[in-house]
Amino acid sequence: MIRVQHEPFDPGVELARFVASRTDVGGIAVFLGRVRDRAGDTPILAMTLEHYPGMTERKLAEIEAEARRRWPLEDTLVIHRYGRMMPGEPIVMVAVASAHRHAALEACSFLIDWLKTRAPFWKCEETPQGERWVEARTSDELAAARWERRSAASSGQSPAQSSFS
Amino acid sequence: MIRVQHEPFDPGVELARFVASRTDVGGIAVFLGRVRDRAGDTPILAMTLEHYPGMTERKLAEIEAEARRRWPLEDTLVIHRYGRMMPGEPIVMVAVASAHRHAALEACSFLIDWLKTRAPFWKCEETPQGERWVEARTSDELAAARWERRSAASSGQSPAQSSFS
Amino acid sequence: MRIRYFAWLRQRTGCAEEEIPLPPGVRRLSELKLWLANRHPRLGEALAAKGVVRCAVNQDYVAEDIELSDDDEVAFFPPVTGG
Amino acid sequence: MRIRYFAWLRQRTGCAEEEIPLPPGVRRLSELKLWLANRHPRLGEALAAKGVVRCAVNQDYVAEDIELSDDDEVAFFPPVTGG
Repeated sequence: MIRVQHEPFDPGVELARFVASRTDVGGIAVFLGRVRDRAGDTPILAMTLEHYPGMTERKLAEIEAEARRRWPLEDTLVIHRYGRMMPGEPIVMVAVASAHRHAALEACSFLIDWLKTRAPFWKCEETPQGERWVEARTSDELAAARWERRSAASSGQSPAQSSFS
Repeated sequence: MIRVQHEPFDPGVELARFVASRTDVGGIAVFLGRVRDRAGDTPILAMTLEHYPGMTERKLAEIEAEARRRWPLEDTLVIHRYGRMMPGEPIVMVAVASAHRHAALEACSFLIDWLKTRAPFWKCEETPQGERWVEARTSDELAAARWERRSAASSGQSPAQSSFS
Repeated sequence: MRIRYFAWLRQRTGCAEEEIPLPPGVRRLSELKLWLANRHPRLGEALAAKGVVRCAVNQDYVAEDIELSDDDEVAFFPPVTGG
Repeated sequence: MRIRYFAWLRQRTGCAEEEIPLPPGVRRLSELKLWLANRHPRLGEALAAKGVVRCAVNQDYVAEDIELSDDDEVAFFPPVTGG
């Protein structure tokens, strides 16, 4: 399930709900991203996430579908907020349920990596010196590129998947 | 923090508490393992986890310390239950907080991999045909071996870490 | 057609979106970019720099110089920074 | 010394633990295993098979044939299956 929303969410409540929805699943992996109170040495007073309504939901749905193609997943949840939020508030939550723990953990990692480089969100930080747009990081691009299918020879497996026996 | 307990725990409550304990942390990764209602074609009616009191806590503390040595982690939580439990009930929860999402996700994966092969727990399944002890799986050994330090040449980085730029 | 700008590109054009007919002589994305660079010089600077501006047509990323039609929605924005 | 058995090894010895003095002639772990194999033949079968039984001395895994003392706690168990 994909949820793009302005309202805050409670990660504990969301996890409890996700867990309760399936009693037959062995492993659940979760990643939760929150607003940090500083970026390097700069205090962050607040963060505003702009997004592209419509395209956001479409891209997140594509990324979720790709994860389900690559791993045997029982259930997935992606919640991403937009608008202004304060340090400590959750921005994004990804939850993945699978019978196989590595599938759950890898899919969780994949979802957050691709979401960070493909879902149209832009962060604007409020600092004591004023507002500034966060710049995209090469490390995020590299992390996302790990999951690119390399060639037909990899026979439908992700690079990381194939390292797991 | 390490908790070895008989009582059930509520993953949502635990996550909420873990999240609340630090407002300065960006990323939180969680893995939750639960009793499945079947193993292959065999229905699982209940599961009993035996453990080695004392050694369990010691090994879990060692594994947690090793994770903190390898990744820049702000906080870690490992909860592992013992005794009899029903399908759908949580067995184990690992939560990791870090400023860096890959550190959080990898450390979470590491903790569950090593815990599965080093913490002295033994699962006994109740099936319609009677009780049976779960056999250790080669795939778990291989998953844990991924995290062995290969040589001095890797200069203190885990194999997976070094692939992340 | 509908043109949309996000994040700091929106601040350079001074508008979040504009409705315009497909301009005369503009059939491809590259031609639209030139036309928009002329209309919004500070957007033009960004478009001229390599790898600074991403483009989506009808809410899908487009890297190629595709042909446009009058009912397309074309969006310009910096590399995304969500998550 | 204290000897402990877990999981299905406990079912083979019929006891979870036993207190015994370090048996005469037993100084090393390998010697203790032989002595226990004699005392609990069904444990002996498992100890004789390769890779079936793990051993911990004073709550740390031990793979080598270390020397034992009378106040050691020695545990035998199958490969772990928690998590």
